[in-house]
This record gives sequence, C-alpha cells and structure tokens, in this order.
Amino acid sequence: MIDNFHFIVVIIFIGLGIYTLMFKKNLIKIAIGVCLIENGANLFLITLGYKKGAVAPIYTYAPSGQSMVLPTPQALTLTSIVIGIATTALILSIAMMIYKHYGTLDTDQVRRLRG
Amino acid sequence: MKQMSKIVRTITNLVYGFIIIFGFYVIVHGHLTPGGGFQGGAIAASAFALLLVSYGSLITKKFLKKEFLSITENTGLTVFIVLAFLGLGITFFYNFLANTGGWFGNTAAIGPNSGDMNTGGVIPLMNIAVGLEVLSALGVIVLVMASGAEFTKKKENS
Amino acid sequence: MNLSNHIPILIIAIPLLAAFLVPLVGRINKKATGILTTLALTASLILTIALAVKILTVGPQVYVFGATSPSLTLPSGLKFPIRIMFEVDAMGIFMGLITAIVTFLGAIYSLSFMEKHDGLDKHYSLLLLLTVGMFGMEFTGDIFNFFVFLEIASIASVALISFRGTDLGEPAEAGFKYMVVSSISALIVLFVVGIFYGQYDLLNFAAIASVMKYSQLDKIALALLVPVLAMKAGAVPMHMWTPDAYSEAPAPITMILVAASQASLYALFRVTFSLYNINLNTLTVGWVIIIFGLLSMFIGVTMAIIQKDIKRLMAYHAISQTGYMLLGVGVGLAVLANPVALQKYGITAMEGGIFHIMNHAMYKGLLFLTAGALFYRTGTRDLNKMGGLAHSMKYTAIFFIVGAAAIAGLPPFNGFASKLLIYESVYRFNPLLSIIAMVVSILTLASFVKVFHSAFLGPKLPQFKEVKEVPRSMIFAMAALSCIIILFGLFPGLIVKNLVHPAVVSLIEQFKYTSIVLGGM
Amino acid sequence: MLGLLETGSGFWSALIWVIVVLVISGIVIYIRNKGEESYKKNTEQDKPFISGNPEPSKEGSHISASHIYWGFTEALKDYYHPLVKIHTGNINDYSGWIITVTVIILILVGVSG
Repeated sequence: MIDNFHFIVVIIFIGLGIYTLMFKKNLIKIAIGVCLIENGANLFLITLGYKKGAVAPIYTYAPSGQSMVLPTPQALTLTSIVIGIATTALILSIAMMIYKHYGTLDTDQVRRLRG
Repeated sequence: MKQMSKIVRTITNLVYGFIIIFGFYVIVHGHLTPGGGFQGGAIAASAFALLLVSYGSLITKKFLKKEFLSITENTGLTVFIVLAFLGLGITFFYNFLANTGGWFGNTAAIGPNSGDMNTGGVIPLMNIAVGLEVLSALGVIVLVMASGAEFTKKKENS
Repeated sequence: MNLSNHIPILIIAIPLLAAFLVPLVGRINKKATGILTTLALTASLILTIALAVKILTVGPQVYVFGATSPSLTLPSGLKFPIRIMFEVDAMGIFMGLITAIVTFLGAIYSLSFMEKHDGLDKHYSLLLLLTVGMFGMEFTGDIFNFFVFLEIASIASVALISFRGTDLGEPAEAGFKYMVVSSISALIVLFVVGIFYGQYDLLNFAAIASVMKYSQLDKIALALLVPVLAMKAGAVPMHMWTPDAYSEAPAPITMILVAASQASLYALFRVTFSLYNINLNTLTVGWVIIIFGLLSMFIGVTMAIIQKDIKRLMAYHAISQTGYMLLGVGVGLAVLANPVALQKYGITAMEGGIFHIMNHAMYKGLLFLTAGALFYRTGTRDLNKMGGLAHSMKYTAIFFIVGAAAIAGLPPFNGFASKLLIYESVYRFNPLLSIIAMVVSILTLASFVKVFHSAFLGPKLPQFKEVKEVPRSMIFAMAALSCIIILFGLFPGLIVKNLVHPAVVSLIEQFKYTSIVLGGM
Repeated sequence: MLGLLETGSGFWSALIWVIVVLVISGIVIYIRNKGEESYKKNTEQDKPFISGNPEPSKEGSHISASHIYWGFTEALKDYYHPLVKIHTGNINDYSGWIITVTVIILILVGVSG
C-alpha cells in the first residue's frame, strides 16, 4: 500500500483536474484544471524513474560503484513541463482576450459559437 | 499596474542583479550541474516579473522593450537550430565539438571531480541559446499579461 | 556527406529553421516573410516527393538523431533502441505527401489572403511550426516524441485559430476551446507514455510492439489512446470543437487544420495496427472505430444541413467525411484476425479509407479555400447574406463546383473512387453500414446544392456590385487543388496501386514495421 | 491502362465513364435537335407567369439559405431539436463528452478482453 502511495496522489491530481474541467464555470479555473492534470501526469512519469538507493545521474558527483537512476523519465518530465508552460501561457492569454471582448469569464456566457 | 511601496522597490533593486546572475550561472553550468537553458532562463525571467510587480508595468515598459526581447528570442532559437544543422555532416543534432579538444572539447573525467567547464561539445552552446530564448520569451509573456491587467483595470474603472 | 540519407530530417528541419528566421526577416522587410515561408515549404514539398519515390522503390527509411550514422538504430550491440528516431514507411510518407501539398498551397494562398493583417511574421512562423508538428507526428518512431510534436502542432494551431482574437471575440473563444480539449488529449497521451515506459522501459513504437504482452495495463493504454486520438480527428460525439475551430480560423489555416486532424487519425491507425495489431481484440476495437465512423458520418451531415455559416457547414462535413475513413479502416481492423475475410474485402475497405484521407484533404481544402475567397471579397460567412456571386467570381464558382462534386461522390471526381471502394467492400462485411454511407453521401450532395444555390446562384445583389475575382495567388492554390482532384478522379487505379496499397500493407504487416528498427529479430 | 480500379466485386474506370457520358449526350443532343422549334423570341413566352400575381423584383426573388430545406428540417423536428440542444458550446460539456466516451471505451475493452 505505502509503496503505491504516489500512484494514489497521481490519481487524486488527475481526478481533481477532471472534476475542475467538467464542473467549474470559470475559464481561469479551467486553466487550473489543465495544470492539475498535467502535474498528475508529470508526477506519474517522474515516480516511474525512482529506484531505491540509486543516486542522481550527475556525471561529476557520482560515487564509484553506486548505481544511478536512468535519466530518461526526468528528461521526459522536464520536456513536458516546458510544454506545459507554453500551454498554460497560451490558455491564460486567450482567456485574457476573451475577457476583453466578452466582459466575462463564465463558461455559460462564453458560448457564442454553438449549434 | 501601479508601483509598490518604497521597501519593495529597494529590495528589488538589491536582488534584481543577483537573480539574473544566478540565472546565467544555471544556464552556463547546464552540462555540469542540475539545470540548463530552460531552468536558468526561467530564473532570470523571474527577475523581470519582480521588476514588473514592484515598479508597475508603465515604468517597466520604458526600459524592458518587447521588440528587443523578441529579437533576442528569435536569435536564440536560430542559433540553436543552426547548431543542430552544423552536425548534419554526420547526423542532425550530432555533437560535433565533443572530445575534439577545441571549444568545449575536453573529455569529461569519470568519478568524483570538481567539474571542467570546457567539456560537453555543443551542449553548453545549445544551453546558452535556449537560455537566451527562454529568458526573452518569458519576459515577453509577462509583459503581455501586464498589458492585459492594464486593460482590465480600465474596464473596471469605466 | 551523402544528402540523400538526410532527407527525412531535412523535410522537418528546413521549415523549422525558416520558422525562426521569419520573425528576424520580418524586421527588415514585411513582404519577405511570405516569400521565405513559401520557399521553405517548396523545398519541403520537393524533398517529400523525393523521399516518397525512395521509400516506394527501396523501402522504409529510418533516421536516428545525433548518432554516428543516420541508420544506426541499435548502437554498440544493444537489443533495444535508445536514441530518438524517425521511422518513415509507406503509410507515413502517404500522410507526409498530404501535409506537404496542403501546407505549400496554404502558404501560397496566405500571400494574398493575409496581406492586410498585422503581425504577418508571427502568422508565417506559426504556420511553419504547425507544418513541423504535423510532419513530426507522421514521421516519428518514438511515442514520447509523438507527444511533443502533437503539442507543437496543437499550440501552433491554437495560436493561428485565435489569430484574429485581438479584434474579435469569437476566434479567441474557438482557440480556448480547442486548446483545452487538445491539452486533455495530449496529457492522456503523456499518461499512456508513462504506462508503456513503466512496463517495458521503452519509448520506441517498434520496440514496444515487439515485446507487447497485451496485459491489463496495455488494455487501459489502448482504451485511453483510441478516444483521445479519435477526438483530435473530430469523431462524434467529441466533435464539438471542430466547427468552432474550423469556422473561426483564417481559410488557409482551416485547410491545414484538416490535414492536422488527419495526422491524429494516422496516429490512431498507427497505434491500433502497428503497435497492437492482432494482439488486441480486433473485433471489439474495430467495432468501436466503426461506430465512431457511423456516428460521425450521420450526425455530421445532418448537422451540416441546418447550418447558415458557410465555414461551419463545411466543418460539419469534415466530421462527416472523417466518418468514412474511420468506417473503412475500422472494417479492416475488425477482420484483421481473419485472413480470408481480410483478403476478400478487408484490404479493399482499408484502401478505400486510406485513399479517402488524401481525397478529403484535397477537396475539403479546396472548399475551405473557396469559402475563404467568398469571405475575402464579401466580408461575410453568413449564407443568408450572400447571393449571385457567380456573376462576379466565375473561377471561384467553377472551383466550388469541382470541390462540391468531389465531396458528394459524383463521378468522375476523386471522392467517388474512394467512396466506391468503401461501399462495395463494407457491403460484404455488413450491408447496413454501406447503405448508411450512401444515404450520407446523398445528404452531402443536398447540403452543397444549398450552398451553391444561396451563395453563387440568383440575381446579382446590389450590395455585391463592387465584388470582383480574387487575386492570382489564391486562384493558383485553388486551381492546383482542382487539378489534383480531377487527376485523382481520372486515374484512381494508378494512385491506389502505387501509393495507397503499399500504405495499407505497411499498416497490416506489423513485423515489417518492427524489423526496420530491430533488424528482423 | 485505363486507370482500372478493382473494387473486389467489379471495377471502375473514370475514362470509360467520361467516354460513355460524351457518347450519350451526343445522342441526346441529336434527338433533341430533331424536335420541333416552337420557341419564339420577344413574345409572351419570355415573360414569367406566376398565377397572375405581380412579378417580384429581380433582387427580391433570391431565396436565402435559411429557407432552403425548411420542409426537411420541419419534418425531422423531433430529431433536430435534441441534437442542436446537445451542441451547447460550453467548454465543460466538451470535456465531459471526452471523459464519458473514454470511460465507456475503458469498460468495453475491459469487459471484452
């Protein structure tokens, strides 16, 4: 149970994100929901790279004879964080433009395009 | 946005330079220590955000020009992709400078050591290019968001 | 340096370099941005055709980034690939050809269409990045790299959709909706990357496919991937973003967005065929895809009939046509485990579905371009306000007839050829599906008759006295697409034999795909 | 040679189709030309006759898009009403649909194996 604790945290993150996307009516909160799902996915990736007793894969500080973790999951997580920043910045600036033209951030009113 | 109190501005004046220097430290040591172009650029860009909050967007915009930042952003990106192209004699993104003895060409020593800056081939160069790009891109994003805040203020007042 | 080995990367790297150079060039000369973009995409188109010839004659190509040799997939005796690589087979280059043609013509069309807008350097830069993202999704052989290119494509397309958002509210709204749904799908893909990496410690499509056990986790991964990729392709009932995004984007971008959604469709086929193949329960997944197809076809076309906005109407048709592709390939997937049925009608159904991808990109692109031409001259997309435009825009009217006849499946245009393949093969799988497909085709014709009547026919309206034909670069893009449509319509056999059939075979034969990387272990 | 497209139960060739169409239309035009010429220019035949009602102006006679297929949509009102209602344009519903469909497919694939 305690070994799988991080997966439970991942599920909580993603579940909260999905809840926010489906039921919160504010565009900024929807951006937060996307961030929550993203953090859940990032946490999932980074915990996959955990290895008990291994050290961080930094070339110069490596003690000899001790095993290192594989840096792939960390590289993946870093890449997805960078992408996540671009996504969040874009969502927020578009939300800003929507507020400029609609005067509201309520999803029930931001729906001129429908049908 | 209005500027904040004198205490905040003074502290900003003090730490502003240190934040940027730390950002550049993280950028240029990207191939030796944790960090790299993106992380260092983000740290340095946080100095811009600090300036913006403490001095307000109207004053900040006078010395932090969006046009200049977007030129440096594109320069960084172009340098990055040109470095990738230069490896094309063998493959795209090939590390053609590593272990050649020239620029960043020393072979890295294995085992605990103090670290040699002159290693890593094109990786430090790419880190610097990416750092420049991230620094200015985040700066532009922060400035654009600040102009949005100005607009919102106007709307609420009217 | 042998340049012919580097073609797969040059197709992507040249637009990428141009994307970063365009803003710098735009500081000096505004006009040069468009020309630089067109040149980069021309180079990309020529290289794609060269690569297609090479792949169809020699065989699939791999390109390994940063290795000592472009084809060194397994360095120093390793059993699994560690570097990022491109893996282009007949199916990948088939999609690559679509992307190359569509983006090239989109850039040419933009030269006049976007002339009056501000921030042209950003527009062209984003267009090039979108091209890079699409090519990357189609060429990559690495599942995490696929996620990165998916995000590049969706971020670039969102920025392009909301390009007019500084002046208008609706483009910003459409961009927001598309961004949220595409981030959900991309993050679910990232989660699936985690599932695969946690199980097999691998990220390469071919390497994962060769060790796939189809465990409970793999089932979850499949069930997460199918709906999100179908959503990006615009399958009902997750299609609602499509009309919003397609109608608010500038017309050349809409044409490219159609091809971008087909890149997701390609990824769906790549996952089900190359990654899982007969390991999975093909009947269930095949029927899931068929049902997506049926719903898309029927609901898409019926919603299209009642639309009043010309681009929104065409966007619903794009959903409906995606249904044909899903139906054709879904039938192929449903009979994948049954070699007799696969030989008898499965391969034909898949040929129809895959051929329809190309046809659809061409004629739907043409239709969106004509809608853009109408918008360019009249300033409205509302069909109620249009009328009698054939008097003053003769070429546009002719191009519209070509596109409308092709989408409705009238012989001798290309839409008929692929639809015929789908009808005849699907009829032997289940007659009802085929009949529904034909009904949808009739309704498609009906709704384009409506568009043609209300936009082009009728008396010359007084408010459109000043309207004249669109500029030459827009005519050129539309004429090129019309020529492709007519050529494909007249010689469908040649295209199917030389381009589509190898693509279908490369999808069905999983071992061929994995052995490119793993060297036939 | 003629661009034959094998469909598994037959074949299709656009070129043959075009030739056949040309031949048939030639025959049709030939037969039509043999008929009697009853049309006379600049007589009553040129004028529209709408049951004696006054003729609308040329600009006013254009039928706009909303009026086309009115009968079709009216007859299928029960189908269209809920369908249009589903397309709310609300971003919450968009994400809701994705999650719902994903859950359904998870159950389907999980149950069937």
